[in-house]
This record gives sequence, C-alpha cells and structure tokens, in this order.
Amino acid sequence: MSALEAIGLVKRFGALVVTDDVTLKVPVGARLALIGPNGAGKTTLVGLLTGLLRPDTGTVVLNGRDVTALAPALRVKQGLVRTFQINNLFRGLTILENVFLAVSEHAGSSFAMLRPAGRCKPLVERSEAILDMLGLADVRHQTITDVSYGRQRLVEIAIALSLDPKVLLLDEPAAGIPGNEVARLLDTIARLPKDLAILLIEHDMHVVRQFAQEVMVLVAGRVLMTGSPQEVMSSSEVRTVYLGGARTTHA
Amino acid sequence: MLEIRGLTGGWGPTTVIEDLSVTVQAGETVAIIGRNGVGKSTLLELIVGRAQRRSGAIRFGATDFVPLRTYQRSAAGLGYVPQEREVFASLTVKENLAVAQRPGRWTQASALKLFPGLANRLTSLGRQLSGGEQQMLSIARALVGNPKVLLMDEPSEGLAPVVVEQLVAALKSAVGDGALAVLLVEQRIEVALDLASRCIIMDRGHVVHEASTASIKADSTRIGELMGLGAEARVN
Amino acid sequence: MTDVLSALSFIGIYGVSYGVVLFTISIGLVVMMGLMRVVNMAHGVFAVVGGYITVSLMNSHGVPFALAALIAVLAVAAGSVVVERIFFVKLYGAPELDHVLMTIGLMFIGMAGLNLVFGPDIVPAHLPEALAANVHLGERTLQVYRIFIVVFGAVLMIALWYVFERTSFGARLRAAVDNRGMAEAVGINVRRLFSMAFALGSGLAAVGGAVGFAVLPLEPAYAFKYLVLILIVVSMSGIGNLRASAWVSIALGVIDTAGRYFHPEIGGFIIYAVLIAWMVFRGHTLLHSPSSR
Amino acid sequence: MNHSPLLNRHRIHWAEIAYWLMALAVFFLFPRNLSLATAIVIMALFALSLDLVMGYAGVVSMGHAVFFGIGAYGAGLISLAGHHEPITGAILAGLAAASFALMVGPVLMGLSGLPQIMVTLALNVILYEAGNKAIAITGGDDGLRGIKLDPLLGLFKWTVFGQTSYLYALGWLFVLFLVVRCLVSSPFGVSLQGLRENTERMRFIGTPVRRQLVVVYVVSGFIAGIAGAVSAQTVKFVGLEALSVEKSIDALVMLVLGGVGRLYGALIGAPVYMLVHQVASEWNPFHWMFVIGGLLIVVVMFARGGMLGVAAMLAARLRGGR
Repeated sequence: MSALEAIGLVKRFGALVVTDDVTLKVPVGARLALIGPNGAGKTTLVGLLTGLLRPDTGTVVLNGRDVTALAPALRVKQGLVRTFQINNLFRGLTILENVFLAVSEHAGSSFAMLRPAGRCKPLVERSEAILDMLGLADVRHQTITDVSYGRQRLVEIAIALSLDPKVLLLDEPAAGIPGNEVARLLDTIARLPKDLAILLIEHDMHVVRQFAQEVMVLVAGRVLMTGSPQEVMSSSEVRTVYLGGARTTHA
Repeated sequence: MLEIRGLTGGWGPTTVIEDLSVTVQAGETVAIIGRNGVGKSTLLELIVGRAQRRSGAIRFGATDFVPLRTYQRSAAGLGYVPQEREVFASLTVKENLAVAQRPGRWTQASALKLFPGLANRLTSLGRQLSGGEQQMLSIARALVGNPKVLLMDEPSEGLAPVVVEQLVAALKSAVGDGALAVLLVEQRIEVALDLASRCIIMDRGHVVHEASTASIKADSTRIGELMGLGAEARVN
Repeated sequence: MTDVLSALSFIGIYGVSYGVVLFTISIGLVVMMGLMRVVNMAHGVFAVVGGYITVSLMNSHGVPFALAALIAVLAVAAGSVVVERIFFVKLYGAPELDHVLMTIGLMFIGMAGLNLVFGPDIVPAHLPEALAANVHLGERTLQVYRIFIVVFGAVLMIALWYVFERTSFGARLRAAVDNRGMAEAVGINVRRLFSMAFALGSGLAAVGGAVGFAVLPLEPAYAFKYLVLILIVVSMSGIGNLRASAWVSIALGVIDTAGRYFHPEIGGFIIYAVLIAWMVFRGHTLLHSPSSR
Repeated sequence: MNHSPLLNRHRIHWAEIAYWLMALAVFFLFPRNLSLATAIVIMALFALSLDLVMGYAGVVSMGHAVFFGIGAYGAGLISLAGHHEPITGAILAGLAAASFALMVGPVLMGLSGLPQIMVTLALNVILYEAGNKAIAITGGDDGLRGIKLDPLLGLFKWTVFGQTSYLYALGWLFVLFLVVRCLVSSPFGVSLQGLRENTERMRFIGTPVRRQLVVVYVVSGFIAGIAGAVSAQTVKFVGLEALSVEKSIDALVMLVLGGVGRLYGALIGAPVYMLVHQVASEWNPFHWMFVIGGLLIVVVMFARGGMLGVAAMLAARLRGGR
C-alpha cells in the first residue's frame, strides 16, 4: 500500500492550469524526489498534498484514507507532515524546547497546566530521543540563534518528526546552507527511519542524486517523467527543460 | 568597473553566496547562468545592498561599495532591474520614472522609445499594468537613472518575443558605445548568449565555470555537466 | 422644519470643523505610520505644543493669530526632527510594544513639561475678534471661527493633495511607502525622507493644535485625552491613505457631534463602539493594507 | 548556558525564598506603613496578571484595568449587597472579571500587534466612560463607600493600621503567584511561550492557538479581578480610577520596569515604582510624570529586560569572568 497517493490532481487558477492531471505514489519507506524548473507547479502540488489548496478534481489518499477534504492540521494528525522552505522556528527558545513544544502538542499535553514541563518525563525523553537521532543532542540547550543554519534546518526536521509522520515532505532542505554543511544534512536524512516515506522537493541535482531512489520531473504542471536518478538525468527532454529554451509557462 | 572578490552572504542567517569572485569591465555584458536556486538573484541583491554580506569585497570603479547604503550605491551609478520587477504600485508610470530620474543620456522620452506600449500608459498606476508592462517599466526605470553598471534579473521573463528582440537590440546599442556595463541573470540561455560577451555559470553559490560566449556555444556538453545534469546539453 | 434644518446645519458645521481639526492632527501620524511603521502615542504632544506656542505668542506678545500659528508650526517641525533623531531612530524596526512604551514615556514627559511651563489649567480660548464674531443661522448663532475652520480644512486638503500627488517629494514619499527597498535601490535616501516626513507630520499636528485650540481646548493632558480619537482616525484610514483619513475624521466629527446633540447621555460611546466594530471586522487589515489613494 | 530554562522553571531558587521572607519582614519592620505596603502588594498582583498574558503569551493588553475595575466594583457591590465574607467575596469578584474576559477574549485574541493594542485601549476607555455614567451602580465620581467585611477567617478583625489587610493581600499574592508559577512551568506554559515566539508556527504543529490564548486571558482576568477585589476590600472604597487607562498603564510600566516575562518582574517592579511614586508625588504629581516617562524611555533604549534583565546580564557577565 502507498503511504501517500495522489490521483489525477488538477488545479486551475483562473484560466491557468497549474497542476495538470498529476498522479503520484509514495510507497511506505520511499525516497522520492520531485524536481522541476521554476514555475513547474511544485509549490502548488505541495499545497494540494498538504491541504493548503483544494484540487479542482482528483483525490489525495493517505494510508488508504481519502483525505482530499481534510484541512492541513488534520492531515498532520493523520501523519502527513512537511518542513518549511524558509526557517520558521521559535528563535528565542532552546533546541530542546523547540522540539518539546511539538512533542507536547502531539501528545495532547499543551493544555496540561499542573505538572512542571521538566517533570513530564515521557515528553522530555521523546524530545531527547528525536534530537539524538538527528545528531543534535550536544546542542540541545543552545538557542536557535546560537547554532549554524544547517543545524537549524535539522531542528526543522526534528519538529516534523515529533509529529510522528508516516509521510515526510522535505521542502528544499539544503537551501541556504553553506556547502560544507550539506553533507552532514544529507547523512542525517539518509539515517531517518526506513519505514518513513519521504518526498523531497529540491532544485539541487547533487542532493537529488544522493537521496533519491526515484525522481519525478514536473514541467508546466504535468509529470514529464518518473524514473531512477540516472534515467532522469540522461533524458534529453529533462535537459532541454533545465537549460532553458522550452519554457512553456512562466512563474 | 564592478569587481567582486571573495563575497559571502545571503538572507538573514542563510548563506547563499560563498566566496564568489566576479568582475565586469566597462562596456561589457556578462551573463550569469545556472539552474534555479543557485544564488544568482542573491548575488545581485548583495551588490545592490539589500541582502546581507558576511565577508568579501565589492568595488565599483574606485569606490568601495561595502560601507555604502543602497541609495548611495544607486547614486554612484548602479542600476537594478529586480526579478519581481518591483514597480511602485501606487505611482503612475510617469512618476515611477520621475522618482528614479538622474541627468544623463537616458531621459524619460528616450527610455520610453524602447517600449512604445508603455508610452501610451503614462498615467496608469503601477498596479494596473500587466506583467509584461511592469517588466518594461522596471527596465525603463533603471535606465533613466543613467547607471554605469546595470544589474538585470531575468529581464526577458514575461516579455513577448518581439519585445525581447527590441530590448536586446536596445541594450546592445547602449553597451556598444561603452556607456553601460551589464551584469545579467538569465535562465533563457539563448537570450544570455545573444547579449553577453562572457558567461559565468553558477552552482550552489559558487562560480563553477567562466568563459567567452563563443567557447560556451562550442562546448555544450560541459555546460550540461556544470549545471548538474551530467550529459550533453542542447544550446541553440 | 426650520428647527430640524438649523439643528442639522449646526451639527454639520460643528461636526465638520471638529473633523477638520482631527484630520489635521492625525494626518501626520497616518503618514508616519505608513512610511516608518512608527506607532506614536505622543503625537498629540506636537499638536498641543503648537497650540500653546500660538496662544502664548498671541496673548502675551500681541503677535497676530496667523503669524503666531506659523511660528508655532515651524518651531514644532524643527523640534520634532531633534526628537526623531534622538528617540525614534531607535524604534525603526523594533517591536510595536517598544514603540508604545517609548512614546507613552515621551507623552508623559511632554505633559509634565507643559504643566511646568504653562500650569495645570485649561487655557481659555481667546479668539481674534474677526473669528470670534457670530453669524446668525436661523434661531442659532454660529461663530465665524467654525466657518473659518471648515474653509481652512478645505484649503489644507487641497494643499496636501498637491504636495502628495504633484510634487517630487510626494512621489518619493509614496514610492517609499510602497516599497522601501526598491525606493532605496533607485537612489532615494529613505532615511532622510523619514526625517522630512516626520517634520511634516508633526508640523501638521501643530497646525491642528494651533488652529483648533478653540475646538480642542489646550491643557497639559491634551495629548492623552485625545489619544484614542487620533488612533481611531489612524487605524481606520489604512496606511498612508490621505483621502480615507479625511473622510474618517469628518465622519467621526459629525457622528460624535450628532451623538452628543441627540443623546448626550450615551453620545460619547458611539465613536468607541464604531471603532470596536471596525477593529473586530477589519482589524486584521491594519498595517498590512496596501497604500491607496 | 547548560540547560533549557523553560523545562527547569519549577526549580526553586534561593532568591525566591529570600524575596518572600522579605515581604513578610515588611510586616514587622514597617508597622506604620502597612497601607502603602498593601497597595504595593495589590499592584504587584495586578502586574503579575498582566505578565501572564503579555510576558508569556505575547498578548499586549493596554486595557487590563478593565478586569481590575470589575473586580473592585464587584467586591464592593457584593459587600454592599450584604455578603461580608472577604475570601468568597473576592473569588466571586474575580469570577466576574474572568467571565468578562471570556466574553471579550475570543475577539481580542484573534487580533495581534497594533489592532490588539488599540482595541484593548478602546475597551478600557469605553468601560471607564460607562462606569462614569452608570452612577446607580458605581456611584460615579463619589465611588462606592461603606464596604464592610467580616473578620478574616472569622478570627482576625480588620485593624486600623492594616495588619490584617497586609497579610490578607500578601496571602492572595502568594497563592496566586504559585498558581501562575505552576502554570508557566507546565507544558501549557511552554506552549504559551511558543505562541509568543512564533504564533504561525504553532498553528503548523497543530495548536488551537486562539483557544489557548483565551484560556490564559481568562486566568489573567481572574487574577486582575482578585487584585481589584482585594483593593476594594482593604481600602473599603472603590473609585473610578480603578477602571482608568492610567491604571492599565501603571501596571504596564511596573512590569516593564521590573522585567517582562520573568514572573518576579511584576513583584519587583511594583514596589520600586510605587516607592518612587510616593516620593515624587509628594513633590508634585506632574513631576511624577517626568519620572515615569524617563523610566520608560530608559528601559526601551538601554535596558530592554527591565531591572531583572539587567541583573541577569550583569550576573552572566560576572560568571563569564568579564
């Protein structure tokens, strides 16, 4: 069974068809990358999958359940979690506190008023376990602003993991990170639980090549092709799209 | 004319440009190409002074740009056509040009000659223009500031092919007599190659290749590799 | 019938003149908030200081009204630049709470200073003879002053329209409100423009205080007393929106006057109720609305 | 720093014990000044209620005196209606304030930034005007007089020098302080801080943002209401100033002066502010405005964390060896 499945998604803005009959399958444990030039409709597709936008036709199925009509927050509760392109963290809090917030919310404890947060052992332990998995344990007591941008991106992923995702949508995780930190980030992503399905939206082919088992190319709202990274990169169609010339739509 | 050495910077805490060096000579047009998200626009924003420089030098002729604020860089002779056009939405076309006007060979009249469509809409507000018209206005606005160096971020985007041809011709004539140097970011390689004498290929905030237009036209395989595709690329 | 007519014209003239004064004082803050995103609780201090200077020049030095007002306005505009350089530069880009706290502090200091110099009492409004005269309107009498204010307001609005819409200063100001970053990129020194706009804004407040001292009586607590009214105008007008703030001010003036006229018991509430209703339904657009004319 | 402060809030610092011992010592050291001391304790409680919403949840309430005033008039009216037991009287008055918070909270908590500042301010002005007009209930300018109370717990009479009053007020402050302390240390409190830092992101992790803000606003309204009630009960008089914007600003200034979002900011800001006020007002009430104005400007320009912020910074510097 696919963890996430989209069937025949169509989205129009006025006369412009931004998503044109897109069908995709993200099996359990998948490592799928979504690429495409500017204006290909990646952002819209992510919006349709996460529930920020409603498709004109088509369905989104999450773990076998039709979630097309569900609001984003409810999809999160069902296990579809995304990270954000631009860092959107609690900057004045420590890394542990950032993750604690999400863990506590997910455990339904955000209205618990009587017990000190530091004594809520299960919540603290789960937060620390997630930070351990992402290699952030040593900096857990530092505030967000005190760690490198690469590590901030990892906190972004840690928050997403706290929400217990079945499908994780990583939106350009490597954007804005200095070159020497990208390797560590990719390493960490590679070590995420095997049963987690990951959909990566990325511009950078180097990142895609290292991460993906399968690559889907989106052009002008349509799926141009799907295949292994090698197949995609040797396709002449893809090259044409990436090197300009055939820009059928503009951003 | 414009000399950038060891530049590192980005937006807020991000690092988008890393240790990058580029020079543009007077009267020269240099194109920066590269796939999405490699930092081409950020490089221009760093030169304008709207993104945050971490280290490195930006020199403009004999002037050190680093301590200058954005408006001072503009006054020193830097023109800018940003990617999002950024015309002043509540100003008329005429006012958009008037606030940017500085004395020199480009006047409102001569700039509007490039874009006859715009000349008919002088009293329209910026927000009432179509995307293409906004793009023309943004270019005209940069020209009437009579810059010595013009930074253009995808100027062909959203323009009809005929207008692109006109624009390319006009820019060629402006550059041809040595009055204007241009640093151009362009995704349409054919436009970039048509305008520029030299091309710079960027990836992940670095310059990965720099060559004359002619040699780039001759070596499309290498360009494809450099742009992260690993095989031959078709360039015109 | 004539009763109704005279009541309506009374409300009209009083309401509009009240609105004009409100507009003159508030418009400066509308511009400052649009351009600099500065919340200035102390804005009324500029107005009241303008009023005090005018009145004391007239009363104790025998300076004619128009000249006294002119001197007062120039003095306040010049002084405000100093205040901006010392205090407000610290606020650009700071959280709104900082703006509120600092400018409340400035307002308190202004109030204490006025008390120190002019004493705690309301200043009796002695109008120049020409303005103090009465004209008859049906069974009621109306001061020439009120008509003067209405005419003055019309002239001021035309002048402001000219400055904002027809001068290069106005165009640059609007460009900077639209897109500050791009304004800098075309060579506009936005920081200097801020100082000029600040001087203009506080100068206009001083005009309101000087010309309107018989509508809004001068006292040390003036800035605090009329704060909420000024904020209502600013928040309902939207960012940098000249025309809207004129209409809002006049509407408030008329509504308030009518309310007090017909229902003196609850008249004072009407304005606040309007504000709350507005905020609840439109509050989210405040400070985010694109500028328009 | 080697810990995550939000998760360690429940740990008690020695300075806290010292603070409360000092508050108790005042009772013995200044037996002649207990009415001032009581007023300070009440304002500390009021400022504490403001800290809960402003310092922790990031809600800027410019009209918190609304709740103080409802509590004060509530307690006065309850006593005048014949219910003289002080503690239940105060609780009822606090509940009245909390119900009002529950009424206006859903609207106010949907706003943020400048609109929130202005609507809370306008609400305060309206309620003040209403209080001024509703003479039948509030007594208008004359205020409520003739408030009578049974002895506290049936044992302690309300003495002329205010011994009972002081201990009564201090007792309320202590109990409600513990409540607030418990609240801000809990996962709920951590969640509030998340809201202050980044409301948008809280939505993305699934927090019902507005509901959480309304809950904390109601609790804060209750505490402010108790502060008003205790004020009415100890002074035996309620005047319009209890509802005034000046009262709201007083609390705001005290809190900012002491340090926002630090729990003890309110508890330290109130005495400092009130003592300076006492000295400066005897001199000239208008000159007092110079002092508050100056203090506000100094805090914004040079000492954003207030006194506690500056103290923490100095302590960190000493520890850092510089």
